[in-house]
Amino acid sequence: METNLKNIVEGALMAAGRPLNIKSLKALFEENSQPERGEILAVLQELQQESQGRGYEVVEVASGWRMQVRQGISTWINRLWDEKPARYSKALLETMALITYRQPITRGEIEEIRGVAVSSNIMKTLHEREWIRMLGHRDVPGRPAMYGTSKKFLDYFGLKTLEEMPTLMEIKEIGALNEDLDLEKEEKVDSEKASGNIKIKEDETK
Amino acid sequence: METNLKNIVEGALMAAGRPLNIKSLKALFEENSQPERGEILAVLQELQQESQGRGYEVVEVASGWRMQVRQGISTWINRLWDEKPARYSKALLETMALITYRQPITRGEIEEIRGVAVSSNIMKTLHEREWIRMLGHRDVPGRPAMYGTSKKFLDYFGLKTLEEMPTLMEIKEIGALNEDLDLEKEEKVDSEKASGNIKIKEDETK
Amino acid sequence: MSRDFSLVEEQQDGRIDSSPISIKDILIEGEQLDELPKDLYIPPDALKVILENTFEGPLDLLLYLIRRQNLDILNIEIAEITKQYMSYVEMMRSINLELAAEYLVMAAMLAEIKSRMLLPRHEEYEDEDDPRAELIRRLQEYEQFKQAAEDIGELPRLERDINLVEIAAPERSERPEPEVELQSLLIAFSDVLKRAELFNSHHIQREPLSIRERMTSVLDSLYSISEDGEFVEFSTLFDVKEGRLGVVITLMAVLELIKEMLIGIVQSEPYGEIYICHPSEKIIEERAIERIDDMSEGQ
Repeated sequence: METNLKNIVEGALMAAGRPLNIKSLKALFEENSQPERGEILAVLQELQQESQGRGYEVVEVASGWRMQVRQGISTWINRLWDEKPARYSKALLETMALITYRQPITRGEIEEIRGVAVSSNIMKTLHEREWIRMLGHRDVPGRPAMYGTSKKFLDYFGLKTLEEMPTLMEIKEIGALNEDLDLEKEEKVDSEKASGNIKIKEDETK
Repeated sequence: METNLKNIVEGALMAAGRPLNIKSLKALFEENSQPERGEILAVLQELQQESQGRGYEVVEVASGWRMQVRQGISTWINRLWDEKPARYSKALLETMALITYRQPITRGEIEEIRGVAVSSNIMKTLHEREWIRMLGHRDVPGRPAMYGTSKKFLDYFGLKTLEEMPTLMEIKEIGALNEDLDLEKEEKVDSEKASGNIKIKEDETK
Repeated sequence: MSRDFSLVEEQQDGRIDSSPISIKDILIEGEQLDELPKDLYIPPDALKVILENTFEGPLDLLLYLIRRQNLDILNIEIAEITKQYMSYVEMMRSINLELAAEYLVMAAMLAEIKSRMLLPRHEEYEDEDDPRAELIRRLQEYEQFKQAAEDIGELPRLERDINLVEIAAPERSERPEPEVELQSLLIAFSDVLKRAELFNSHHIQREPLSIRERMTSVLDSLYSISEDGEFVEFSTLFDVKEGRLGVVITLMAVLELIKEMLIGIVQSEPYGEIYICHPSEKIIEERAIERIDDMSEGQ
């Protein structure tokens, strides 16, 4: 019986092609013979252990447990496919980074920080991939939608929680800018550059 | 090195989702480091042995070697798909529509028209359903695959030839009709969502 | 529309180059630059490419200018940065006014800061914040997320670095496949066309679907045997039973395929059998030579 449970969990993880949580693993069994959560968890950990040194690995991601090909050999495995994976632009990744670290965030707020408009295509791609979800509306004029990340986003990057995301770069304190020092320097530079600036201005009028 | 070969073969069989023959397993390696047929065969047999008593099995079929869920536990495994919603995404339908009307077309061209990346999953699903087929490669850098519709696709929609598909003019009319319907629907969904989202927000603050 | 995708350069290993793009990555008319030309004479088209594809906006451009001088954000020289920034914006303005709008707002801000720095300071201004502080705060904030985006881009991810295990399940074929109504497929198509504004294209409107279908079947006969394509006798493509219309459709499909360089056509001797084949390089070359001939004749 115990072996059977392990085989079923193993087979399910291998066939699913998506993460399975303990609840959906339980649901594979008939109501009156469902194993306990603890039993399933024990089996999952056992499978994880056994996968060491093999061509696959058992990992826990945001929406459950999944089986994936060991990352170290993906170079070879990727040769199986003709197609190159979808690529993501810098603009999309910056938008995604802001949603990740600043959620809930509105599109306007993203645009403010990036200094440029966010294209509708980017929002559409993120929605379509189900990486982001709406978290209600901000209570300001226009009631803009607020966005946050989804479990699918974490799954995609093989992460269990947002905490596993890379930490944000630290910002140096602005503090009190040393005005005296800076100003002196700038004035000197300014007088040197003044002529250069005028040249540009002349060009403008042409 | 030997372990590595075994892992790669194992990972490939697990990820491929189709039988792989020895030739295609060899092709996963770079030209100057390809293992011998005999080595691969030995590894396959080893994997087959190791799978005994597990949730999966390694079998040789007409077109190669394949990993599959052990027959004995299929009753449980098939429940995996009981709950899956039987609906295709809009992204998939749009991709299929573009392949229908613009064949032969590459994935890049679909992405260009739709303005978003096409996920590999969509292409995989359409292939699995045998609605699309590869029509060789476009002779541009990267030699991207070109896709077209299959007979199965026509059969599914009860069409004899593609010509029986509605013309662009007719589609335009359908689109206009649908827009009116859509607007009504969306408004309803929006108001429903709004109330639901407030709940989400509350949960998060807990 | 395709701008979202054009920003990314792919490395040989299929990974995205998410490191900051250096000036060395930029080729102008095939030549690598060690630094941007001092006089900023860049062919307008090339500059447009640089600005659209390299910088994600005014903050990104500003960061680039600051980093190029190896300066700390906290120590930017407003005057120098403003001057360089203005040169870029000026070039952009002459090319693409719409793109420049966001850049112009920044230009105005820089100019304002500069002018305030130049004003003689009075006691009453002492209380005011340093005008640079807000700019620096924004730059720092932007840089933080620019870095975060690069970090996310380097995380191992599905499709590129992670392959899911998905082995065959017995009896899985019994799994019900989603039902699709033709209607929903058509609505999807009408949506995508509307977005792409393809409805306005007369070219597509006039193109009957039967030709598209025939193109597919011609390609099919070419590639059904081998990936590289076979030589197929031209005459076998036609089925006389289809009547005159069918023959015309096939002919138009073949012509369209040739036009799109999807097939090649060869004839070994005058009045000999005509074959269609994979558009091998030889044929493309031949066509290039023809075109050159045409051009010289035209002169």
